[in-house]
Amino acid sequence: MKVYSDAAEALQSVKSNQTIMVGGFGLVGAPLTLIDELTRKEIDGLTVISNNLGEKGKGLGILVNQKKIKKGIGSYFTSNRDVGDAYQKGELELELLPQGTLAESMRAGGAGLGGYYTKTGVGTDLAKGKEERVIDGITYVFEPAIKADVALIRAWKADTLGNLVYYKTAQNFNPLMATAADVVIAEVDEIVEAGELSPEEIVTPHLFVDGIIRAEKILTKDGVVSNEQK
Amino acid sequence: MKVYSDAAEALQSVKSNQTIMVGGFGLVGAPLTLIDELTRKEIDGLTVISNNLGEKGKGLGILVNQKKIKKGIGSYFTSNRDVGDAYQKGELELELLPQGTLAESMRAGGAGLGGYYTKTGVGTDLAKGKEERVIDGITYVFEPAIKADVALIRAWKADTLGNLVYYKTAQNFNPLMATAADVVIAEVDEIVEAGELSPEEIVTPHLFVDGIIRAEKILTKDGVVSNEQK
Amino acid sequence: MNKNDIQELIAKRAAQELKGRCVVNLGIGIPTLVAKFINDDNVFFHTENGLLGVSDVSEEDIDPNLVNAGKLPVGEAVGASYFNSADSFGMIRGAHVDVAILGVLQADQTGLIANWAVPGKNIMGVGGAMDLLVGAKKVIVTTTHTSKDGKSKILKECTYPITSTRSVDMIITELAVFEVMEGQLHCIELMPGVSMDEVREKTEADFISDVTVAGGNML
Amino acid sequence: MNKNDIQELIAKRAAQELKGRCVVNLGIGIPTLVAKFINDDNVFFHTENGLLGVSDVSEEDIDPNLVNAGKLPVGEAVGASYFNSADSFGMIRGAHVDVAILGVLQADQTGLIANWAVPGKNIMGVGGAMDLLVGAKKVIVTTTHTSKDGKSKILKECTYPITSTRSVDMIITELAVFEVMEGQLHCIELMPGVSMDEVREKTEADFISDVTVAGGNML
Repeated sequence: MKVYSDAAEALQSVKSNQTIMVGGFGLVGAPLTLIDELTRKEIDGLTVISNNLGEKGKGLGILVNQKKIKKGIGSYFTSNRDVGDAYQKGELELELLPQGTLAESMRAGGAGLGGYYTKTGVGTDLAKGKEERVIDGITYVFEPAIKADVALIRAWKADTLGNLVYYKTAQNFNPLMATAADVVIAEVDEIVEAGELSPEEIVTPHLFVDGIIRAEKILTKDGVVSNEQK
Repeated sequence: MKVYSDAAEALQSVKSNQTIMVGGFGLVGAPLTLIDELTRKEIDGLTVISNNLGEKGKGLGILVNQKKIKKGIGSYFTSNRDVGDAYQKGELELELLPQGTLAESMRAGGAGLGGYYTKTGVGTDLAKGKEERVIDGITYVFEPAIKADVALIRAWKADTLGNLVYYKTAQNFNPLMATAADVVIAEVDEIVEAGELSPEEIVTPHLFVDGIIRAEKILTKDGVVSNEQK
Repeated sequence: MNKNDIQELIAKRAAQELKGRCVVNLGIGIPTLVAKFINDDNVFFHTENGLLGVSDVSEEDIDPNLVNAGKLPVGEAVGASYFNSADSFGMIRGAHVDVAILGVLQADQTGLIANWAVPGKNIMGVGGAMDLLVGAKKVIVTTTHTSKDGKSKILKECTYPITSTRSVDMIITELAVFEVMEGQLHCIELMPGVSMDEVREKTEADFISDVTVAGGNML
Repeated sequence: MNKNDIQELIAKRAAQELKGRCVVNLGIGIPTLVAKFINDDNVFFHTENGLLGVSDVSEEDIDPNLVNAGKLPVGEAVGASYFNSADSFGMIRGAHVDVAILGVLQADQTGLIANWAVPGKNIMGVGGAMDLLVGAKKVIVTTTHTSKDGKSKILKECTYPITSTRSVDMIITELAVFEVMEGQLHCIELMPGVSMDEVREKTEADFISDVTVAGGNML
């Protein structure tokens, strides 16, 4: 576990053609500082696993426009029209999963499971080609676990060991991604001493976390601003 | 959600031949008051899902000796020799699962999944007869989800809505069982007003909980004692 | 009625279905309005992005990191709790959410709905729709009776891809309330001032007239 | 050496394997003693009943609800966290635990171990043994070299049911240290005062003598 001084240092090991999980539900709980660094980094061919691919020209949306993303795996791309356009032009592959399946597959990946059977999607276009299985009279589809090379996540506070706590609905996919990638970098509002977070409130124990940085971009009522407290 | 005045009232709906999950790792985090009531209740033919079947003459061990349990599903029965004896005599069926599989199957049951593939147990006697599947070059075995009619669990505090928080390692299987049974009764040290537990510390949201009672039996350094604060 | 009045009429009627202690998930659009008409401490709102205990929020209390599934700012009710997305959808799939109120693009006469994709356009978003359909104990659809171009949204058969093989339980529009019973659509209620003839005229689906509650001017 | 000295000798040697930042799960028996010989803030102990950050506890601070997997009282280290059993085993299976130190009934010359069942007796308990074997990045066995009746515990082949098809990485006894490399047992170290002849005599398994570190009186 390392406390990095900036995003560039934290993402030094990120390479082209890697699979990267990026936390957040829209911009809420998204690692905006780390995403910003991805937009500056010379990489391409990325597979990005994230609920959305940002908004038009914002967050991961910039990476879409930079054509750094080869494939997106998520549940809701509608909020960024550029994603649809790139898909139509054949510049971007997309894999659409029900939101619960996306979350559960990450959890399975992090927990060392190979896959699982879910009711969600059975009989719909999203289950086409997926294996069906009847268990106790109910039809399920098989979903494989998902893992990534890197997870870029957003938390509220970290302690110096790497334990993380999250803020309200900015939690969403972040704790799941923290379990499911080889390298996990968390961007946080505040870094406190070990022992300052109560053992009962820690959501992501430090064994999942490889690096932390202090957030330089913060979501406010008025949009994304720079962290002035820095 | 109902706050019951005593264990007898809380367990009124429990019937013979039901499947009952019982929380705890040994006596730690076990719902001792509710178990005590089961020993007084005229029921039999129970399937009990619990990591252990109590200790010799203690906790669920009393139910074993009362021959109220038809089948036990757990990971470690060694700590109660009576369980082995009853099994040898053919008075008790047992299903032994790796502890991680036991926990994961409950979670799957609570989360509406049909089952999942785990590496644990592959190639061992405990995987005999279980379906194997190779996913990305790794061999897994299929494990079905587990559910129950009733879950009897132990928490630290409840609020009046039924939200629960747990105490240190007395958490163990309790939050998982809370998700995986039709009726969930929690025994707690303290019942506080809604709003007194912080939204971030709640581990079991109230939608999982059907009833709560104040614990009358408490585990101390000196063994199980009656709750004098009552 | 203007659009706003229509939406509120539908939402208000849906709110009447929420009686006794229940956990309710509200979709985007008209469903979100339902909360306005609930004044019952026993109705708890769940949002799949990770909160049980959604409440209203005033303009000055808006927190950009506290939103619902439609990414709109919300408040935190007394006794609320937060959780990650896997746990949240575990609640949904595991049948711990009592009622889901959803919008649709189309519904059909067996209660199947389509609300996530339009053929010919890119299939770009499903969100939590499929999970809610398979998991919620009761599913209520709130929708305008017809689309903008006046076509019935309640069809003999959905032409858009269905969201689930599970039928919804109830459909509430500005004209009528339908229940799905044994795979058939029953019109059980007319909205004030609406005639059965009007409902028949504006509904492509076959349905059984079963109006026992006179909401309007005729049975 | 008495039993206690033997156990401490083995535990102390195992402790030397824990270098740099690592998360370690300790089994019941000799493995539990390993913590005594660690004085490094970068070694974090995980116990599968739901705690990362196990520490020693003094008699007066014993909390009956704070125990390890052996149900013995433990303390809470700075920066500790608690979690449920599913999350705890997710950490184990998901390869987030660096080292597991376990006891065995038997080990064989390919590194397979048996530590959960004895044929003829009831198979009554497995606990977390199988999960740790498949999940921990490195598995170290600590065991007395022979059973109470003097028989080798390191065999050509386990006669008891195996715990996993995964071989362990290292076996530490009061006589020697073995590493498993490419499915073969290598004796890499002798304990002080122990000869290779004694090890050969007390070991049923075939192994390759590969002693590069002189712990004792001969190579």
